[in-house]
Amino acid sequence: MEIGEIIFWILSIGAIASALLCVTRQSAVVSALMLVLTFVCLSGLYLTLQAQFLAVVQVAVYAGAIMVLVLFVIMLLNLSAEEFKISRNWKTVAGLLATLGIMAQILAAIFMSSDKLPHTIHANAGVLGTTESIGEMLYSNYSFPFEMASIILISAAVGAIILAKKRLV
Amino acid sequence: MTTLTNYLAVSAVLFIIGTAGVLFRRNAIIIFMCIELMLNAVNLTLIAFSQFLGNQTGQILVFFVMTVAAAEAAVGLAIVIALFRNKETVEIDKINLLRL
Amino acid sequence: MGLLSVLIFFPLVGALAALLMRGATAAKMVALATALVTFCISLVVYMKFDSNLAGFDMKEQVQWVVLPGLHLSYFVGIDGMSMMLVLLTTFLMVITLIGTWNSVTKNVPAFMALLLLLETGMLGVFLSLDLFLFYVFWEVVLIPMYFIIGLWGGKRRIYSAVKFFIFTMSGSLLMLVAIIWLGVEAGRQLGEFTTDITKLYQVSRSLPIDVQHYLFLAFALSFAIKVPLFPLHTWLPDAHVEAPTAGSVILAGVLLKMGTYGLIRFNLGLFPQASFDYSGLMTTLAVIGIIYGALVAMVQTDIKKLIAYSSVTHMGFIVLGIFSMTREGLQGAVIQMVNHGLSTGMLFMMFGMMYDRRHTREISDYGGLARVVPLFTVFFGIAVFSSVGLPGLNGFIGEYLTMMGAYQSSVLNSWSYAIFSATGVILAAVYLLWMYQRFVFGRAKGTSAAAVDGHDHSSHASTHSPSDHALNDLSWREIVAVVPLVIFMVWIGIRPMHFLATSQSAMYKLSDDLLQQKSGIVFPEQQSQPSKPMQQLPGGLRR
Amino acid sequence: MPTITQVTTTDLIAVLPLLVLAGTGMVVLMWDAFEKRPSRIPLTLAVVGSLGAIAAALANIDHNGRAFRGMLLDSTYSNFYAIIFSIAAILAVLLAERNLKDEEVVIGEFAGLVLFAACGMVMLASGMDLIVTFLGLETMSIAFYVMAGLFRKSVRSNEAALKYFLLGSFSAGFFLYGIALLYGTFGSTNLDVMHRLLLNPADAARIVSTPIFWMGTAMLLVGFAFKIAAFPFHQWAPDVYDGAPTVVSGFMSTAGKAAAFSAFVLVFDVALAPVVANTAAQDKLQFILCLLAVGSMVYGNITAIAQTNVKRMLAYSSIAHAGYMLLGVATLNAEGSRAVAVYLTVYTLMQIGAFGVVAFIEKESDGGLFLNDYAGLARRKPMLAFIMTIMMLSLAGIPPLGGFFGKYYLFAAAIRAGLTPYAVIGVIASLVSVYFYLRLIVLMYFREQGETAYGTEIGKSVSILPAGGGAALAIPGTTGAWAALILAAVGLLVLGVAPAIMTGVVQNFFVQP
Repeated sequence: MEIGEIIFWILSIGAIASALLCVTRQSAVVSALMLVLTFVCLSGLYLTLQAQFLAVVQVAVYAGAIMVLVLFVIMLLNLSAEEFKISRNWKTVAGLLATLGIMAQILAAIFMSSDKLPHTIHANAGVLGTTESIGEMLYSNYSFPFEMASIILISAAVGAIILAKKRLV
Repeated sequence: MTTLTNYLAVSAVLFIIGTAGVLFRRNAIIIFMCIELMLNAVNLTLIAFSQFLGNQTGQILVFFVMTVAAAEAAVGLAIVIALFRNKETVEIDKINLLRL
Repeated sequence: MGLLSVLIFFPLVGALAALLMRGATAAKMVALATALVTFCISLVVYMKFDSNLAGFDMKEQVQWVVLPGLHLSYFVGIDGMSMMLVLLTTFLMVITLIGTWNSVTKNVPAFMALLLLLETGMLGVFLSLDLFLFYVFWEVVLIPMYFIIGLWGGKRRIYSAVKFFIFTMSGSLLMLVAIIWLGVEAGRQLGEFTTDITKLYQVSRSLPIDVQHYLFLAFALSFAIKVPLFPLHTWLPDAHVEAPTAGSVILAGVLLKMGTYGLIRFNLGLFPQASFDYSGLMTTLAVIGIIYGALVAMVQTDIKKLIAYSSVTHMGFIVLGIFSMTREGLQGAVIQMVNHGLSTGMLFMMFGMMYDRRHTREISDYGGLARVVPLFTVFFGIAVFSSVGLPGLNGFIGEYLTMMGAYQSSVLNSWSYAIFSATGVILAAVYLLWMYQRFVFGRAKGTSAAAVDGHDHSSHASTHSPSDHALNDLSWREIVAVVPLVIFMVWIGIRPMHFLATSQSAMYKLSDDLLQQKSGIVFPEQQSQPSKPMQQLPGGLRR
Repeated sequence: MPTITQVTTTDLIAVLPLLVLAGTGMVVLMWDAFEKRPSRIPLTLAVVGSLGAIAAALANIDHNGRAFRGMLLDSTYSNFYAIIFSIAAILAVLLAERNLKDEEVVIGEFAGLVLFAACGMVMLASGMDLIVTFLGLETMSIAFYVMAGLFRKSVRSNEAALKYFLLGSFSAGFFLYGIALLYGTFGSTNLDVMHRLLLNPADAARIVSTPIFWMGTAMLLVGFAFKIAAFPFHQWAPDVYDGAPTVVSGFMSTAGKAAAFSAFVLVFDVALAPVVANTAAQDKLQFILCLLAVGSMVYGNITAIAQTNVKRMLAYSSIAHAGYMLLGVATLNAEGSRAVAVYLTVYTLMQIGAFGVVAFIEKESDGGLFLNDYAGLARRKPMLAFIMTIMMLSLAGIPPLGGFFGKYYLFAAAIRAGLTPYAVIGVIASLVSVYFYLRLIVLMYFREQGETAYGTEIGKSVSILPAGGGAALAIPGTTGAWAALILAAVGLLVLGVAPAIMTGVVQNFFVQP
């Protein structure tokens, strides 16, 4: 097993384990921290894929901005630890089975498609993942969506103010 | 050498963990975090495809997904705060209208 | 804009004008004027109409929606059968307005507007030559009738209105599917989606037989509900009983004919083979309806309900005539449509006049009217006799022809239909005459009479209704409304050829086509003497 | 290396409707931020902006091409939908003044959000790249989340917003996963590229036999089904439409659904349409779509009968209408997509009109959401009752109103595509719908205040004001609302009598450049 593969498995198992912990922990704060850990592991996986720009943005945006905001809200609202017990009624069991079924289907689809998909990372991958090439792409072919993203951000900003401001009008 | 299938499988597992979290958790903020987990799983798929196919579109899409996630976080948390002000809870079972 | 379009849409203009009127009288005058003008227009159409033409006359076609996959046109035209029904519609509308002048008191402009809207819808149904347009008018009829029953009806008006709406709608939606299906098939065969029936006549006969069966059933269901054919008749007594007088008259007089009209025009016209295959079923249901309607009518205590069930019987004769597919049967069906419109319409209207005076529908609340209101008694009697089918009046002609058609029919190939339906005629005589006897003879009843007799009739007769003793006889207005009806009843009874001639070539052609289709050969006897059986009618009657 | 290029004039002209909407949205928000006195100017600006967008779309309506390097569709299709969205925005803004005034909502903020949502919708209808589709969906949804929670003091509104937000983002996750898997199979997110690949037999065979293609299609389908509220992904719709401000519900359930459908059609009936060449694959796709359609039609209509709350009734009926339109999508051909567009046009008018009337009544009787509050409305408010009747009859599909023609066209398309059994089910389902649409008419016209529709008790009445009490009050801000209602009603009549107005336009859909 070469080194790249070992790193991949460590990061993957780390991501999955921390994701599981995030979903199952009672305390919202612990969940949030576990999610941050997942994001960091994912960032590492992006690096193994030679997507340097996104790896950095992943840490900055998700771990740095979004999760800090979430933690901030959790602290602000001073949420008590949620009581997390899986109620053992048929609905839960059925839901769990359905979820596992979907997972099995997706995994089966992925493994059955593997012969139709490329097996090795593309030769250009290192170039494609750089900030420079992504920036050029954004300002050329994808200039329209890039500009339109500003509308999402402005309506989100305005919306957040409308919803969360204390004084009416 | 790690294959594309490996990356896709990891991402599928993460996606399903997120889905299960949305379905089984009761706390709005934790559900929101699970949704973020789902989006991240998709991001991994996109980047893996992008780098194996040698096509940049996937990474561009990930960039936009991150933008959208930030916007959603702002709006979602504002909604949570607004609800908390009126109702003093963000647990879904205690919100009678919501029967997820 | 051609004459037929003017005829169809003039009432709509009148409806808008009536809606804008402030006062009740003004609205009524506008409505009456509109109805009169419409009647005159229909007379002009009658003058110009060429009754020797077997196909459609005065066709007007305007492209409405033109798409590669969808070709709809505004296409109207007239043939002998529609001519008769158009005249019946415009004529009855005038009579109804005069006859029920004072019976509606609230929201008069809206009522008049709805009646006129109804007229537009009915004329549109009879004149459309495009199935899509036909469907549109078919549904346009539904809405005003729903509101007329629901807003101005009796105690259970909402139940009746909703039942009427849902029943009719359920049939017509399946018809809609059948229409689209036919259009799509036309698209396959002719290269363009069309619902033009003159084109569909060619398309429909080459369809696979099972498809023809499905389509036939979809159309037949819709029309059978409207006719109404047993066992789909249950909406009819409710709707008739609860509707205001004008609504009942139009409902019985014209609306029911939309069903039989559709059966002739579309079921027989489009699907001859399926019509043969299902003629046994349809006629059996018709005969059951004839006898069942008569039996149920016999035990009714409510006069409007009794008349309603008598409609089931009469409409059964029409369906019988239609599915005999003989010349006599079809001609009888057409004339019977007119007869039923006149006689049942008159029964409803005259009873409505009485109801406005007494406010009760129970037969047992009436009695001895003959002495108090002789004019009413005479005219009501004529209507009853016409409905019974007394020779010399119109009802006889229609029933005789349909039964003769059923007897001779090579399609039905059994005399039993004619025999059983004849039972219905006898039963009709029984219940109608019995009702008439209890209604006009015997001892006068009412509040004052009740006081004398010591019986309690207060539950039926309110303080506003005078007793039978103090009733006013028919006013001039009412006589004006009734006399034209009587004239036509007698006229049709004595000189049926004046009326039969109009629809003769259309119906003969249809019947010949059908029988030709059935046997694959042309009947030499009918070919050589195209119009002989009808010309021999007086002799035939004696036969 | 791609070179950074100038945006061409053609590109700018193509996105003119979008630019006008976005620009007006900014201006409205700016006005609101700096001008504190309440005025009608933001509303007027929003209406003028939407009219401008309509004008721009009309000017572009004959175009047939791509803009921004194949990113955007600039054709009759996208411009037709842009007009629908702008009309919906105008109606929503006009109705808003009356509906939102007392709730201390800053009207300008609402108008701005409506315009931004409309931007997202235009992106959905013109996105030829799944990236644009995704961004459009999110732009629209984020504006909707905020709008649903606009009554900040109302717990119901908060809950609606939260539920919509959580389920909306959840479905966005599925949608995105679908995009990712399709991207993996096609190597591109561009719909034109997908279309071309599927037209090539060798590529098509490879793609159709790849399991992740089907998984991706299914995920996309789930995402769309959530957005159009199709059974069984509909659970959010009744709660959200009920809890959100009425005008917002009207806007979301019409324009929002229309936008989701416009992208749905682009993805399934245009990009993936060549799959039809492969019979087995076509059957698979068609069967799933028909299943969704039938489920929505039957479930929506039957459940609507049991509702006692008008907004919930309209919500369930909107699920049923999504089912009818899914039948159009299931045809997988251009004919079906035309029928969907035509149906969406009339659906937008009638549904927003119905919600508009509800908004009126709601204000009048302080509550007014229960069916029984409509008893005797024809006597108290004849004009409102009349407009509501037109909406109900049109929703029930009765000629000569627009709803009938739309349904006719849809079922015709379905039958032409060989989906006759499903069309028959649709017809039967719409018969069921007649029952509850009629119930409202019965209440308004045939019953007195305080009575129930069909004699049985169907929910408690919460009316507080005595009969005619509300009518005496002169309520400000009604001019615009009346204009909107009359516009919708007249529109339905005109489109019913002269459907050629729409059908003439939709004929030019989907001509490949």
